[in-house]
Amino acid sequence: MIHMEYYLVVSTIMFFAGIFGFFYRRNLLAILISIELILNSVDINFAVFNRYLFPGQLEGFFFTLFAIGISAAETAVAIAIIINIYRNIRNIQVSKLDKMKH
Amino acid sequence: MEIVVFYILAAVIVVFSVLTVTTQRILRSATYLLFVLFGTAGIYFQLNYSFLGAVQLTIYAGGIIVLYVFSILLTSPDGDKIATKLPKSKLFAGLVASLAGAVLCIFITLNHTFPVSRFVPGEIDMKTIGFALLGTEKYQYMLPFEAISVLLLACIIGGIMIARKRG
Amino acid sequence: MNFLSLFVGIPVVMMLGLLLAGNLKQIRAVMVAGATALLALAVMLTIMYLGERSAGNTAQMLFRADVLWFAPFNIHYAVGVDGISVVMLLLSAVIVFTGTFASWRMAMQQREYFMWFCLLATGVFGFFISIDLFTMFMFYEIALIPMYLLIGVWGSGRKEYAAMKLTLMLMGGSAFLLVGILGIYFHSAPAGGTYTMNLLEIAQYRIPMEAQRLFFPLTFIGFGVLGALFPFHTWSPDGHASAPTAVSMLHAGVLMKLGGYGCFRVAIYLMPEAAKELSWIFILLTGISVVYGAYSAIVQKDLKYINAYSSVSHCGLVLFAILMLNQTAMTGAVLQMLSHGLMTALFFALIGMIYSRTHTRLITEMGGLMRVIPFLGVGYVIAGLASLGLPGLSGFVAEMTVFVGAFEQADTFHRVMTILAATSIVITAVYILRVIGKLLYGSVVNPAHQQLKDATWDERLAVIGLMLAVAAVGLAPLWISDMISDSMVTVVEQLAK
Amino acid sequence: MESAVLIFVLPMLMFMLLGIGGKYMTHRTAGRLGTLGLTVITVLAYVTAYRYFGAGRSGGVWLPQTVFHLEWLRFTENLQIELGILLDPISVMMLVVITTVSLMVHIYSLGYMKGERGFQRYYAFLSLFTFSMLGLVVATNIFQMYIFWELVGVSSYLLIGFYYTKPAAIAASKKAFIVTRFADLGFLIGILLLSFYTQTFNFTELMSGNVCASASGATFLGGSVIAWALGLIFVGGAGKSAMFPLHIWLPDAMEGPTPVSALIHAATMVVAGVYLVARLFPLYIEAAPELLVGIAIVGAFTSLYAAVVACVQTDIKRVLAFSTISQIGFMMVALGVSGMGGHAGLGYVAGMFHLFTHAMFKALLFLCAGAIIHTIGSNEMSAMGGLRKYMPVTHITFLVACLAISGIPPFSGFFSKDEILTAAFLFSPWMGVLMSGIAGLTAFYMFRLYYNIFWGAEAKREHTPHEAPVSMTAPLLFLAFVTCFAGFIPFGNFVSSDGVEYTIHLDGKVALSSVGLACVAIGIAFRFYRQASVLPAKMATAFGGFYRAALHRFYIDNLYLFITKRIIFAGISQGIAWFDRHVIDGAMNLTATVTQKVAYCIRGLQSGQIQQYAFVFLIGTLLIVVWMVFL
Repeated sequence: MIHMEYYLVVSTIMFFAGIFGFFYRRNLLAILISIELILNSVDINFAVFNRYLFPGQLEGFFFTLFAIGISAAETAVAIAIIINIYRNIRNIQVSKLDKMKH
Repeated sequence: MEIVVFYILAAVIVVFSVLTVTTQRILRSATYLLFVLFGTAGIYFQLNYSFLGAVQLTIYAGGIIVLYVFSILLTSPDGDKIATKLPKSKLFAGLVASLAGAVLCIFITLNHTFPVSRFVPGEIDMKTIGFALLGTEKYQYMLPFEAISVLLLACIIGGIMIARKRG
Repeated sequence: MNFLSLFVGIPVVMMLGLLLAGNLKQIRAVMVAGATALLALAVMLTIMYLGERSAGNTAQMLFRADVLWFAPFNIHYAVGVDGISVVMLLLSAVIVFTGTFASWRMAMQQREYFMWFCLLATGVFGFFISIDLFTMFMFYEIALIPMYLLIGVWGSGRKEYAAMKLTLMLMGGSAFLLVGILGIYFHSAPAGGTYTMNLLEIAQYRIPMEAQRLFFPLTFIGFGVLGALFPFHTWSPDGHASAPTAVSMLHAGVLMKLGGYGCFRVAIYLMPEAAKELSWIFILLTGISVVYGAYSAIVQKDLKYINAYSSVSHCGLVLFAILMLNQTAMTGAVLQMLSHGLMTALFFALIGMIYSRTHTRLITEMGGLMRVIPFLGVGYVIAGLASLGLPGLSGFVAEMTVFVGAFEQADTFHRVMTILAATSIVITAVYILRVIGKLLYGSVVNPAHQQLKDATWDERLAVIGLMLAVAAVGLAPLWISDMISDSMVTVVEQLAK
Repeated sequence: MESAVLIFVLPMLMFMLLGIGGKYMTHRTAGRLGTLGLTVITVLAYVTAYRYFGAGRSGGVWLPQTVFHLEWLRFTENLQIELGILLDPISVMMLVVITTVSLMVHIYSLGYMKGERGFQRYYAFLSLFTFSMLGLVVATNIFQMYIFWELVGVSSYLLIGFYYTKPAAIAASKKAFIVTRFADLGFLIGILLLSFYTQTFNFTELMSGNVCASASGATFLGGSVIAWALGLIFVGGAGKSAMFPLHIWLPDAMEGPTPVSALIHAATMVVAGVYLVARLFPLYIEAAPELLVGIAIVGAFTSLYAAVVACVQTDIKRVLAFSTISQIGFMMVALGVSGMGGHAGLGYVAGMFHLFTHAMFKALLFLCAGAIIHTIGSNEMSAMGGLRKYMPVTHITFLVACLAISGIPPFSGFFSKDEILTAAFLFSPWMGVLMSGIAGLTAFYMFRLYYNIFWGAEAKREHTPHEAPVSMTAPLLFLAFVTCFAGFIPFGNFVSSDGVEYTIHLDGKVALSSVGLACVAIGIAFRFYRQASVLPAKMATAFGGFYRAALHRFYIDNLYLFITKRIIFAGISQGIAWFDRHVIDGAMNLTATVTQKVAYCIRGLQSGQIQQYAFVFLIGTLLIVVWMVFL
């Protein structure tokens, strides 16, 4: 028997690994990857809660499903933007992205 | 058996998550992410959500990671190497904040008394999923489904618009 | 809808027309048609107003209309005119009309320019016809905003700085004003009825003294900023210097009058007790304005700066007269608004025309222009003489009414301040004659100026139109002064309560 | 009498016509049109005078008549400005004087200004001036007077600055306007004060006698308010009439065309101040007799000052200008020493009489000077000399005028001046002696002028001088004729302080002494200037410092320059302008700068770095969680 909390602990670690990456990395793609981690950990939580606490229902399941779909869309757009930026300034370091500020 | 599998999965996820965000090379980072995603898929299978696991594998591991790899190759072969290093203080602050967050979260999770939780095995068959997805009644998800399809369409168009070369 | 709304409607229609206009010719056609319509409307209003009055209609405001447009705060679109608003509307119409011709040869983006111009006109006209505080305030803001763009885009010199400064200072004023208006609103029903924004209804009640003490200065300063009240006048020199010709005209000619009119209509009329109690502070400030502006003007080198400081002085006299709180002086204040509006518009029009020829506004770089461009020269002399209060031109009538009125206050403080203000007529003569002597007389300083062309037909039209108005007020002031004076009675009664 | 309205309206129409339409006329048309218009006006003025005096007295006095009035502006129920025509002896006399001199100047200018650029403008301005001056003298109320007072000021400004490309003319016109404007401020405040306490502008009501009673209570610094008001009004009059120390504009005003100097700065406008005092004379007598003494003293001092300065000037127009100032001083003295009615009122009669005769002979002098300048092309005495051979008519007429101003019988000046002296002796012997002395000085400097111009050594000239054309000599002859015989007009019959007939008697002693003094003065001038002589130079060195001071007009101008340029312009104005730009505007800019600085400081928080935001967000969330869970 695996306790629900085990899953939660794993996902929490993953979540904060993502957050740390989000702070730490300076590359846009790396930041995006960190976001994927965060999303994934949340997905796990949804699935786990659904399975353990509300076994008769499907909300968590579907939420995860939709989240995967949306994250795919988000990634696609983000990567398109990143490529476009790269084309314009030959760099994707966040510290260089300050053109719109001025 | 299950416990063993879970520990292996958990170890994979934790180790590779940390590696994903700490490695200096962006391509490795993507690769480690792939492993994390595999691990997540494994957890879905373990929870008896085979469909979800399959989706995870195909869309994430199959689709998104490929997208990442391509864009990494397209943008910066040198990856993070030339990235400006963060000041130590910021790194430390981020680390401390994240760790504190993690500790706090875990602490809460472990201390919280959830309602009676038990693992009820059993697959959800495709028919149920299909009906739920395309039904319009309570606990059926026609509307979000359509909304997401529109969103995807918009993203496709948007992606093309943004990424295409300007004449 | 009654016909006063046409004053707001016509500029709006003009804007639509400009949107549809295809080329410069059509743009001009729209502007001329619209401006003429406005002028005709204003003249018609004057005639109808006088007709009504002579027919014995003694209501305080004529041609009223009232539409509720925002129920939660009881805000109405309430319009109506008395003699004072009629005069102001007439002034605005004349200046919009002549301003159109003064910007006939605007070099770029005429459509946008004229659209903002019309929006400004909408605000101005709307302000003068409104008798609902909030609607009034709204039109006031409508009139202010286009200023920023008109100066910032079509101006010259340090236009961004000037536009920003002007807008920020005036907006700062409106912040005071908004607080003041809300204050009045929330004290408009002391007995516990529904609050109202309607000027006439508020005037029926007596706003509690503590509230008056607080909100009178707020309102007065709020409007006073626009009326170039010392020390909040510094937007004026920079703003005028950078603004394009017609905008300077409209701004100094009409917009600054919004300040005086507002002070009078809102601050004094609604809060008479506080006005009586606190007037001395503002008399001091306006007295300083009058003399200070005049002295500053003596040493300026830029024509527009001279005029801007002169406006500070003259508009100071408007506020000064209002604060004398008696019928004659306040009539004089309105006359002074009218007179200053006309002659300063004439000044700015001429300065713009001279600038467009010589490309400089520094009097040290010009000289002897009378021989080269006699029409503009004569126009300038006439404007100057009007400004220094020559009998037969508008300035004299206004100043004399103000001084006679101010002398009705017999205590030493008022006497001293009045005499101080009266010294400005000498100083005015000094700076006006200095400019005329340097700019127009003498021999031509810059050889390139020998080839200048005199005024074109559109410029002549603008200048002659304003000159006629100045002379008309100056030669036959009685009817206009009576019209104002009659409407002043209610205010005086309010003060006597 | 209604024709008087035309006197009022016609010049205005002429001004409009010539001012607007002048551009499209030839010089000839404009000039003739202007002159014709003025001829009509002159005739009308004479007709009015004839009918007014022809109608006879009623009740022993000349009654004032208001023949026309129009409400122009209403301040309050009581105070309203009317435009009207008030006919009484002095206004009728002024009508005659103004139109006569103006007509002469119009005719004269046809020749003098021939070919000048702006000829039409010149005539337009002359019409404007005539209009304003007529409006001033017929004013029914003090505010109307003020209105036209300002208008004559502006027409004087325009005419002095007629040669607007000449820097000296520009400066002179500006100076004239500003100095008189400054004085007018006093006038205005005086009017305001007076009207506030009496609640009327109207002359007739002001004179009615109950005015002072109504305002007797109000005092200010020890004097009654009415007296203060009258004093301030006199300041206005002093400015226009160039009384010391407000006289500085008049000598400079000679930069204008000479006929203008004759009309405005000798005959008509400059006596407006005298006219003003005469107009309000009953009020002065009633409310502030002590003020009249002050007026007399100011007049006497001015007269002395100007006479001394006139003795050393070399520019002939300036000599005449100072002479004018001096003569106006005489008139002021006459009014100042006068009482009311009968023999006590002799000064009033004398002042008005002198105003009349002075207008004629001083206009004549200026017009002669104009003829001389016209042919010589210079104002300096040194360029003249020996002109009597070339300009006989000018010579004779100038001599007549000189004799008149010196007070030699039977010329008109003798009679009027003699009465002033008599009145002065009546007032106080000191005043009489002083004024007699000044009269002697007058004779001296006039004949100095005369001998220097027409006798003495001839200067080298490029071409021989010639007599002026008929259009110029005809007015000279006419004015000389008037100067010869005007003295015999029974003036007291028409004008007297209380309107009752007053017959003038010559006071033998005074007449004899003054004529004697004048003869002596003429003799000295003859000895000094008849032929080139070293005596004047000797005198100049003997007086040394005094001579130089007089030559520089006792440095009054320099003082004014110092006050205006150094103190007002450089000190106050520059100071205020600096204050405005740096302190007031600086404060506004400082507010803006501070706002901006603060914005820059807190801008770091809005770095635009999503990671930073996320970090802050996380910390915040953690803190909230900690707070909610543990506290």
